[in-house]
Amino acid sequence: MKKVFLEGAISSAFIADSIAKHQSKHSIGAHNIFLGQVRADEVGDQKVVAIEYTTYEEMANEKLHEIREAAFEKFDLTCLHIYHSLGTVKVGEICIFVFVSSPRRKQVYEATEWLVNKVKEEVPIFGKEILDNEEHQWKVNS
Amino acid sequence: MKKVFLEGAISSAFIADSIAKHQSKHSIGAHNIFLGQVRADEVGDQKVVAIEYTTYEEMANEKLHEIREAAFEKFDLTCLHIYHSLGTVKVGEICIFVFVSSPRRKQVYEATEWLVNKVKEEVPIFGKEILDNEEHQWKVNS
Amino acid sequence: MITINYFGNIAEAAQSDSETLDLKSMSLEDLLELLDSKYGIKKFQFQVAVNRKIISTKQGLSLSDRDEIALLPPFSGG
Amino acid sequence: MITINYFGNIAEAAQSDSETLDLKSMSLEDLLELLDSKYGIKKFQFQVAVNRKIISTKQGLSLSDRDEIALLPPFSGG
Repeated sequence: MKKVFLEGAISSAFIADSIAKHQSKHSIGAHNIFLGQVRADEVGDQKVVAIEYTTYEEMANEKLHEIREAAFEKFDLTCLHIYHSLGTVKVGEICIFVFVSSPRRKQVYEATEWLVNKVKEEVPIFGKEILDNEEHQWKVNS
Repeated sequence: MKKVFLEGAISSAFIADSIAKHQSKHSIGAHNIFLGQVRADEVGDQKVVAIEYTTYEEMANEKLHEIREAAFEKFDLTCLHIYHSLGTVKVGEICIFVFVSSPRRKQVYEATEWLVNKVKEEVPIFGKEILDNEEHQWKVNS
Repeated sequence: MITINYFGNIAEAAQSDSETLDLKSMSLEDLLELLDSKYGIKKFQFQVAVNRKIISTKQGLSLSDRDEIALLPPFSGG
Repeated sequence: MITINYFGNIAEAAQSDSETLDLKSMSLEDLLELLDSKYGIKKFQFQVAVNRKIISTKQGLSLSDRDEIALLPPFSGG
Protein backbone atom coordinates (compact mmCIF):
# COMPACT_ATOMS: atom_id res chain seq x y z
CA MET A 1 0.00 0.00 0.00
CA LYS A 2 1.47 3.31 -1.07
CA LYS A 3 1.42 6.13 1.44
CA VAL A 4 -1.00 8.89 0.40
CA PHE A 5 -1.57 10.97 3.52
CA LEU A 6 1.03 13.45 4.69
CA GLU A 7 0.89 15.62 7.79
CA GLY A 8 0.53 19.31 6.89
CA ALA A 9 1.10 21.08 3.57
CA ILE A 10 2.87 19.42 0.64
CA SER A 11 6.12 21.31 0.06
CA SER A 12 7.58 22.23 -3.31
CA ALA A 13 10.72 20.35 -2.23
CA PHE A 14 8.67 17.17 -1.83
CA ILE A 15 7.23 17.66 -5.31
CA ALA A 16 10.70 18.28 -6.78
CA ASP A 17 11.97 15.11 -5.13
CA SER A 18 9.09 13.09 -6.66
CA ILE A 19 9.89 14.49 -10.10
CA ALA A 20 13.61 13.78 -9.73
CA LYS A 21 12.91 10.14 -8.79
CA HIS A 22 11.41 9.59 -12.25
CA GLN A 23 14.51 10.58 -14.17
CA SER A 24 15.83 7.03 -14.07
CA LYS A 25 12.71 5.72 -15.84
CA HIS A 26 13.71 6.07 -19.46
CA SER A 27 10.45 4.85 -20.98
CA ILE A 28 8.61 7.91 -19.64
CA GLY A 29 8.01 10.76 -22.10
CA ALA A 30 5.29 12.76 -20.37
CA HIS A 31 4.33 13.72 -16.83
CA ASN A 32 1.21 15.52 -15.73
CA ILE A 33 0.88 16.99 -12.26
CA PHE A 34 -2.15 18.44 -10.53
CA LEU A 35 -1.70 20.57 -7.41
CA GLY A 36 -4.57 21.85 -5.30
CA GLN A 37 -3.78 25.04 -3.40
CA VAL A 38 -5.84 26.45 -0.52
CA ARG A 39 -7.68 29.57 -1.70
CA ALA A 40 -8.53 32.61 0.46
CA ASP A 41 -12.22 32.30 -0.33
CA GLU A 42 -14.54 34.95 1.05
CA VAL A 43 -17.22 33.77 3.46
CA GLY A 44 -19.49 36.69 4.30
CA ASP A 45 -17.08 39.36 5.55
CA GLN A 46 -14.53 36.75 6.62
CA LYS A 47 -11.85 34.95 4.63
CA VAL A 48 -10.60 31.38 4.69
CA VAL A 49 -7.12 31.32 6.26
CA ALA A 50 -6.54 27.55 6.39
CA ILE A 51 -8.19 24.17 5.94
CA GLU A 52 -7.90 21.37 8.48
CA TYR A 53 -8.19 17.98 6.87
CA THR A 54 -9.28 14.74 8.50
CA THR A 55 -9.93 11.35 6.93
CA TYR A 56 -11.35 7.94 7.67
CA GLU A 57 -7.94 6.55 6.88
CA GLU A 58 -8.60 2.78 6.62
CA MET A 59 -11.53 3.30 4.25
CA ALA A 60 -9.68 6.04 2.34
CA ASN A 61 -6.71 3.74 1.75
CA GLU A 62 -8.96 0.93 0.51
CA LYS A 63 -10.72 3.33 -1.85
CA LEU A 64 -7.44 4.86 -3.08
CA HIS A 65 -6.14 1.39 -3.84
CA GLU A 66 -9.24 0.68 -5.98
CA ILE A 67 -8.84 4.04 -7.76
CA ARG A 68 -5.17 3.32 -8.54
CA GLU A 69 -5.98 -0.12 -9.96
CA ALA A 70 -8.82 1.30 -12.07
CA ALA A 71 -6.58 4.08 -13.42
CA PHE A 72 -3.93 1.58 -14.57
CA GLU A 73 -6.70 -0.40 -16.33
CA LYS A 74 -8.17 2.67 -17.96
CA PHE A 75 -5.07 4.61 -19.05
CA ASP A 76 -1.65 3.75 -20.46
CA LEU A 77 0.42 4.81 -17.45
CA THR A 78 3.94 3.99 -16.31
CA CYS A 79 3.26 5.16 -12.77
CA LEU A 80 1.00 7.34 -10.70
CA HIS A 81 1.19 8.94 -7.29
CA ILE A 82 -1.46 10.55 -5.13
CA TYR A 83 -0.67 12.59 -2.00
CA HIS A 84 -3.11 14.42 0.24
CA SER A 85 -2.54 16.52 3.34
CA LEU A 86 -3.99 15.86 6.77
CA GLY A 87 -4.10 18.51 9.51
CA THR A 88 -3.68 22.19 8.84
CA VAL A 89 -2.88 23.60 5.40
CA LYS A 90 -2.69 27.38 5.18
CA VAL A 91 -3.87 29.60 2.35
CA GLY A 92 -1.39 29.42 -0.55
CA GLU A 93 -0.13 26.00 0.51
CA ILE A 94 -0.65 22.76 -1.39
CA CYS A 95 -3.05 20.09 -0.06
CA ILE A 96 -3.27 17.60 -2.95
CA PHE A 97 -0.62 16.37 -5.41
CA VAL A 98 -1.54 13.96 -8.20
CA PHE A 99 1.31 12.83 -10.46
CA VAL A 100 0.84 10.73 -13.60
CA SER A 101 3.58 9.47 -15.94
CA SER A 102 3.29 7.76 -19.31
CA PRO A 103 5.42 6.94 -22.35
CA ARG A 104 3.39 9.48 -24.40
CA ARG A 105 1.46 12.59 -23.56
CA LYS A 106 -1.91 11.79 -25.10
CA GLN A 107 -3.68 10.37 -22.04
CA VAL A 108 -1.91 12.06 -19.15
CA TYR A 109 -4.21 15.08 -18.88
CA GLU A 110 -7.37 12.99 -18.84
CA ALA A 111 -5.82 10.51 -16.40
CA THR A 112 -4.94 13.31 -13.97
CA GLU A 113 -8.38 14.88 -14.23
CA TRP A 114 -10.05 11.51 -13.69
CA LEU A 115 -7.89 10.78 -10.63
CA VAL A 116 -8.46 14.18 -9.03
CA ASN A 117 -12.22 13.85 -9.53
CA LYS A 118 -12.24 10.33 -8.08
CA VAL A 119 -10.30 11.44 -5.00
CA LYS A 120 -12.68 14.35 -4.43
CA GLU A 121 -15.85 12.30 -4.99
CA GLU A 122 -15.03 8.92 -3.50
CA VAL A 123 -12.38 9.25 -0.80
CA PRO A 124 -13.62 10.07 2.72
CA ILE A 125 -11.66 13.25 3.40
CA PHE A 126 -13.20 16.19 5.25
CA GLY A 127 -12.06 19.79 5.10
CA LYS A 128 -12.78 22.31 7.86
CA GLU A 129 -12.32 25.85 6.61
CA ILE A 130 -10.87 28.10 9.28
CA LEU A 131 -11.87 31.76 8.96
CA ASP A 132 -10.18 35.03 9.95
CA ASN A 133 -12.23 35.30 13.13
CA GLU A 134 -11.34 31.73 14.17
CA GLU A 135 -14.80 30.46 13.36
CA HIS A 136 -15.07 27.63 10.85
CA GLN A 137 -17.32 26.03 8.29
CA TRP A 138 -17.24 22.60 6.68
CA LYS A 139 -15.91 22.67 3.16
CA VAL A 140 -18.26 21.58 0.37
CA ASN A 141 -16.75 20.50 -2.96
CA SER A 142 -18.26 21.96 -6.10
CA MET B 1 8.31 39.22 -23.06
CA LYS B 2 8.66 36.29 -20.68
CA LYS B 3 11.73 34.13 -21.02
CA VAL B 4 10.87 30.67 -22.37
CA PHE B 5 14.17 29.18 -23.52
CA LEU B 6 16.62 27.76 -21.03
CA GLU B 7 20.04 26.31 -21.76
CA GLY B 8 20.11 22.54 -21.06
CA ALA B 9 17.68 20.39 -19.09
CA ILE B 10 15.00 21.85 -16.81
CA SER B 11 15.86 20.82 -13.26
CA SER B 12 13.40 19.69 -10.61
CA ALA B 13 14.74 22.54 -8.42
CA PHE B 14 13.70 25.06 -11.08
CA ILE B 15 10.21 23.52 -11.16
CA ALA B 16 9.97 23.57 -7.36
CA ASP B 17 10.98 27.23 -7.35
CA SER B 18 8.24 28.06 -9.89
CA ILE B 19 5.67 26.29 -7.74
CA ALA B 20 6.82 28.03 -4.56
CA LYS B 21 6.51 31.45 -6.24
CA HIS B 22 2.77 30.89 -6.61
CA GLN B 23 2.11 30.41 -2.92
CA SER B 24 1.59 34.15 -2.41
CA LYS B 25 -1.24 34.17 -4.98
CA HIS B 26 -4.22 33.40 -2.78
CA SER B 27 -6.84 33.37 -5.53
CA ILE B 28 -5.28 30.25 -7.08
CA GLY B 29 -6.94 26.94 -6.26
CA ALA B 30 -5.53 24.65 -8.95
CA HIS B 31 -2.27 24.18 -10.82
CA ASN B 32 -1.60 21.86 -13.71
CA ILE B 33 1.90 21.06 -14.87
CA PHE B 34 3.07 19.22 -17.96
CA LEU B 35 6.64 17.94 -18.14
CA GLY B 36 8.16 16.38 -21.23
CA GLN B 37 11.01 13.96 -20.51
CA VAL B 38 13.49 12.64 -23.08
CA ARG B 39 12.74 8.97 -23.77
CA ALA B 40 15.31 6.31 -24.65
CA ASP B 41 13.51 5.42 -27.89
CA GLU B 42 14.89 2.56 -29.96
CA VAL B 43 16.05 3.44 -33.46
CA GLY B 44 17.00 0.22 -35.26
CA ASP B 45 19.54 -1.38 -32.92
CA GLN B 46 20.49 1.98 -31.45
CA LYS B 47 18.90 4.03 -28.66
CA VAL B 48 18.33 7.73 -28.24
CA VAL B 49 20.69 9.04 -25.55
CA ALA B 50 19.96 12.77 -25.80
CA ILE B 51 18.17 15.42 -27.84
CA GLU B 52 19.84 18.64 -28.96
CA TYR B 53 17.33 21.44 -29.37
CA THR B 54 17.67 24.52 -31.54
CA THR B 55 15.12 27.22 -32.30
CA TYR B 56 14.48 30.21 -34.52
CA GLU B 57 14.30 32.28 -31.37
CA GLU B 58 12.86 35.60 -32.63
CA MET B 59 10.02 33.85 -34.45
CA ALA B 60 9.51 31.40 -31.58
CA ASN B 61 9.14 34.26 -29.09
CA GLU B 62 6.62 36.03 -31.31
CA LYS B 63 4.62 32.82 -31.69
CA LEU B 64 4.79 32.04 -27.97
CA HIS B 65 3.50 35.51 -27.20
CA GLU B 66 0.50 34.91 -29.49
CA ILE B 67 -0.12 31.50 -27.88
CA ARG B 68 -0.05 33.03 -24.38
CA GLU B 69 -2.50 35.75 -25.33
CA ALA B 70 -4.84 33.23 -26.97
CA ALA B 71 -4.71 30.96 -23.90
CA PHE B 72 -5.74 33.81 -21.58
CA GLU B 73 -8.65 34.57 -23.95
CA LYS B 74 -9.71 30.95 -24.16
CA PHE B 75 -9.36 29.75 -20.56
CA ASP B 76 -9.96 31.22 -17.10
CA LEU B 77 -6.32 31.38 -15.99
CA THR B 78 -4.54 33.33 -13.27
CA CYS B 79 -1.15 32.75 -14.84
CA LEU B 80 0.74 30.48 -17.19
CA HIS B 81 4.38 29.70 -17.81
CA ILE B 82 6.10 27.90 -20.65
CA TYR B 83 9.75 26.81 -20.56
CA HIS B 84 11.65 24.85 -23.18
CA SER B 85 15.23 23.66 -23.27
CA LEU B 86 17.83 24.55 -25.87
CA GLY B 87 21.03 22.57 -26.36
CA THR B 88 21.54 19.08 -25.02
CA VAL B 89 18.98 17.29 -22.86
CA LYS B 90 19.86 13.74 -21.89
CA VAL B 91 17.52 10.77 -21.60
CA GLY B 92 15.47 11.03 -18.38
CA GLU B 93 15.85 14.81 -18.24
CA ILE B 94 13.08 17.35 -18.74
CA CYS B 95 12.92 19.47 -21.90
CA ILE B 96 9.53 21.21 -21.66
CA PHE B 97 7.64 22.59 -18.64
CA VAL B 98 4.17 24.07 -19.04
CA PHE B 99 2.54 25.46 -15.89
CA VAL B 100 -1.05 26.69 -15.70
CA SER B 101 -2.81 28.15 -12.63
CA SER B 102 -6.46 29.02 -12.13
CA PRO B 103 -8.92 29.77 -9.32
CA ARG B 104 -10.65 26.43 -10.02
CA ARG B 105 -9.57 23.13 -11.47
CA LYS B 106 -12.12 22.65 -14.23
CA GLN B 107 -10.17 24.11 -17.15
CA VAL B 108 -6.55 23.58 -16.15
CA TYR B 109 -6.12 20.16 -17.74
CA GLU B 110 -7.51 21.27 -21.08
CA ALA B 111 -5.51 24.51 -20.96
CA THR B 112 -2.27 22.61 -20.40
CA GLU B 113 -3.03 20.13 -23.18
CA TRP B 114 -3.89 22.96 -25.56
CA LEU B 115 -0.68 24.84 -24.73
CA VAL B 116 1.57 21.80 -25.11
CA ASN B 117 -0.01 20.99 -28.48
CA LYS B 118 0.38 24.59 -29.66
CA VAL B 119 4.04 24.68 -28.68
CA LYS B 120 4.70 21.40 -30.49
CA GLU B 121 2.77 22.36 -33.62
CA GLU B 122 3.46 26.06 -34.02
CA VAL B 123 6.75 27.00 -32.40
CA PRO B 124 9.88 26.60 -34.55
CA ILE B 125 11.90 24.27 -32.35
CA PHE B 126 13.99 21.45 -33.80
CA GLY B 127 15.15 18.33 -31.98
CA LYS B 128 18.17 16.33 -33.08
CA GLU B 129 18.11 12.86 -31.55
CA ILE B 130 21.60 11.66 -30.64
CA LEU B 131 22.02 7.88 -30.74
CA ASP B 132 24.27 5.47 -28.85
CA ASN B 133 26.71 5.27 -31.74
CA GLU B 134 26.96 9.07 -31.98
CA GLU B 135 24.92 9.17 -35.15
CA HIS B 136 21.77 11.26 -35.13
CA GLN B 137 18.37 11.67 -36.68
CA TRP B 138 15.98 14.61 -36.74
CA LYS B 139 13.09 14.20 -34.33
CA VAL B 140 9.58 14.04 -35.81
CA ASN B 141 6.63 14.80 -33.52
CA SER B 142 3.73 12.38 -33.60
CA MET C 1 -19.55 -4.52 20.49
CA ILE C 2 -20.18 -2.14 17.62
CA THR C 3 -17.80 0.70 16.83
CA ILE C 4 -19.15 3.97 15.42
CA ASN C 5 -16.84 6.54 13.83
CA TYR C 6 -17.88 10.15 13.42
CA PHE C 7 -16.46 12.70 11.00
CA GLY C 8 -16.79 16.38 10.18
CA ASN C 9 -19.83 18.18 11.54
CA ILE C 10 -21.24 14.91 12.93
CA ALA C 11 -18.11 14.43 15.05
CA GLU C 12 -18.68 17.97 16.30
CA ALA C 13 -22.28 17.19 17.21
CA ALA C 14 -21.26 13.92 18.90
CA GLN C 15 -18.30 15.70 20.56
CA SER C 16 -16.30 12.60 19.72
CA ASP C 17 -14.55 10.89 16.81
CA SER C 18 -15.58 7.41 17.82
CA GLU C 19 -17.50 5.38 20.36
CA THR C 20 -18.33 1.74 20.99
CA LEU C 21 -21.74 0.40 21.90
CA ASP C 22 -21.94 -2.84 23.82
CA LEU C 23 -24.50 -4.51 21.60
CA LYS C 24 -24.52 -7.96 20.08
CA SER C 25 -26.82 -7.04 17.21
CA MET C 26 -29.13 -4.26 16.11
CA SER C 27 -30.69 -3.06 12.87
CA LEU C 28 -28.89 -0.16 11.23
CA GLU C 29 -32.18 1.72 11.23
CA ASP C 30 -32.51 1.40 15.01
CA LEU C 31 -28.91 2.44 15.50
CA LEU C 32 -29.47 5.61 13.46
CA GLU C 33 -32.60 6.39 15.51
CA LEU C 34 -30.62 5.92 18.69
CA LEU C 35 -27.84 8.21 17.46
CA ASP C 36 -30.38 10.80 16.35
CA SER C 37 -31.91 10.85 19.81
CA LYS C 38 -28.43 11.32 21.33
CA TYR C 39 -26.90 13.81 18.83
CA GLY C 40 -29.60 14.97 16.42
CA ILE C 41 -27.72 13.49 13.46
CA LYS C 42 -30.72 13.62 11.12
CA LYS C 43 -30.22 17.31 10.55
CA PHE C 44 -26.95 16.49 8.77
CA GLN C 45 -26.37 15.11 5.32
CA PHE C 46 -24.35 11.89 5.54
CA GLN C 47 -23.65 8.45 4.10
CA VAL C 48 -23.16 5.34 6.17
CA ALA C 49 -20.23 2.95 5.80
CA VAL C 50 -20.31 -0.50 7.35
CA ASN C 51 -16.92 -2.13 7.57
CA ARG C 52 -15.54 0.61 5.31
CA LYS C 53 -18.04 0.09 2.47
CA ILE C 54 -20.79 2.61 1.80
CA ILE C 55 -24.18 0.96 2.07
CA SER C 56 -27.77 1.98 1.49
CA THR C 57 -29.53 2.75 4.76
CA LYS C 58 -32.78 1.50 3.21
CA GLN C 59 -31.76 -2.12 2.82
CA GLY C 60 -32.75 -3.18 6.35
CA LEU C 61 -29.22 -4.19 7.36
CA SER C 62 -28.61 -5.98 10.65
CA LEU C 63 -25.44 -5.02 12.43
CA SER C 64 -23.56 -7.62 14.36
CA ASP C 65 -20.78 -7.84 16.88
CA ARG C 66 -17.50 -6.19 15.78
CA ASP C 67 -19.06 -4.26 12.91
CA GLU C 68 -17.45 -0.89 12.26
CA ILE C 69 -19.93 1.83 11.35
CA ALA C 70 -19.01 5.29 10.08
CA LEU C 71 -21.19 8.33 9.55
CA LEU C 72 -19.67 10.27 6.65
CA PRO C 73 -20.62 13.86 5.77
CA PRO C 74 -20.09 14.92 2.13
CA PHE C 75 -16.48 14.34 1.13
CA SER C 76 -14.45 17.48 0.63
CA GLY C 77 -10.92 16.39 -0.14
CA GLY C 78 -8.66 18.27 -2.52
CA MET D 1 20.71 42.31 -48.65
CA ILE D 2 18.52 39.30 -47.86
CA THR D 3 19.22 37.09 -44.86
CA ILE D 4 18.44 33.37 -45.02
CA ASN D 5 18.29 31.25 -41.87
CA TYR D 6 18.61 27.48 -41.99
CA PHE D 7 17.46 24.98 -39.37
CA GLY D 8 17.61 21.26 -38.69
CA ASN D 9 18.53 19.02 -41.60
CA ILE D 10 18.55 22.00 -43.99
CA ALA D 11 21.22 23.72 -41.88
CA GLU D 12 23.19 20.48 -42.15
CA ALA D 13 22.83 20.43 -45.94
CA ALA D 14 23.79 24.11 -46.18
CA GLN D 15 26.59 23.55 -43.65
CA SER D 16 25.52 26.85 -42.12
CA ASP D 17 22.83 28.36 -39.90
CA SER D 18 22.55 31.55 -41.85
CA GLU D 19 23.82 33.45 -44.86
CA THR D 20 23.20 36.78 -46.54
CA LEU D 21 22.75 37.32 -50.25
CA ASP D 22 23.59 40.69 -51.67
CA LEU D 23 20.40 41.16 -53.66
CA LYS D 24 18.06 44.12 -53.83
CA SER D 25 15.04 42.05 -54.85
CA MET D 26 14.14 38.59 -56.07
CA SER D 27 11.06 36.40 -56.20
CA LEU D 28 10.80 33.82 -53.44
CA GLU D 29 10.42 31.16 -56.12
CA ASP D 30 13.73 32.12 -57.73
CA LEU D 31 15.45 32.21 -54.35
CA LEU D 32 14.28 28.66 -53.58
CA GLU D 33 15.53 27.50 -57.01
CA LEU D 34 18.89 29.10 -56.30
CA LEU D 35 19.11 27.44 -52.87
CA ASP D 36 18.10 24.10 -54.36
CA SER D 37 20.90 24.32 -56.90
CA LYS D 38 23.38 25.09 -54.09
CA TYR D 39 22.16 22.68 -51.36
CA GLY D 40 19.50 20.39 -52.85
CA ILE D 41 16.88 21.70 -50.42
CA LYS D 42 13.95 20.31 -52.42
CA LYS D 43 14.58 16.86 -51.05
CA PHE D 44 13.59 18.15 -47.60
CA GLN D 45 10.18 18.92 -46.21
CA PHE D 46 10.07 22.56 -45.05
CA GLN D 47 7.98 25.70 -44.59
CA VAL D 48 9.19 29.18 -45.44
CA ALA D 49 8.98 32.14 -43.05
CA VAL D 50 9.46 35.68 -44.34
CA ASN D 51 10.13 38.17 -41.57
CA ARG D 52 9.16 35.52 -39.03
CA LYS D 53 5.73 34.76 -40.51
CA ILE D 54 5.06 31.51 -42.33
CA ILE D 55 3.92 32.23 -45.88
CA SER D 56 2.69 30.19 -48.79
CA THR D 57 5.46 29.65 -51.34
CA LYS D 58 2.80 29.63 -54.08
CA GLN D 59 1.73 33.23 -53.72
CA GLY D 60 4.44 34.67 -56.00
CA LEU D 61 6.04 36.76 -53.29
CA SER D 62 8.77 39.28 -54.15
CA LEU D 63 11.53 39.57 -51.61
CA SER D 64 13.12 42.92 -51.02
CA ASP D 65 16.14 44.35 -49.31
CA ARG D 66 16.47 43.45 -45.59
CA ASP D 67 13.91 40.65 -45.71
CA GLU D 68 14.66 37.79 -43.36
CA ILE D 69 13.89 34.37 -44.83
CA ALA D 70 13.91 31.11 -42.89
CA LEU D 71 13.65 27.54 -44.12
CA LEU D 72 11.92 25.56 -41.39
CA PRO D 73 11.82 21.75 -41.29
CA PRO D 74 8.89 20.17 -39.39
CA PHE D 75 8.78 21.50 -35.83
CA SER D 76 9.74 18.98 -33.17
CA GLY D 77 9.70 20.80 -29.86
CA GLY D 78 8.64 19.17 -26.61
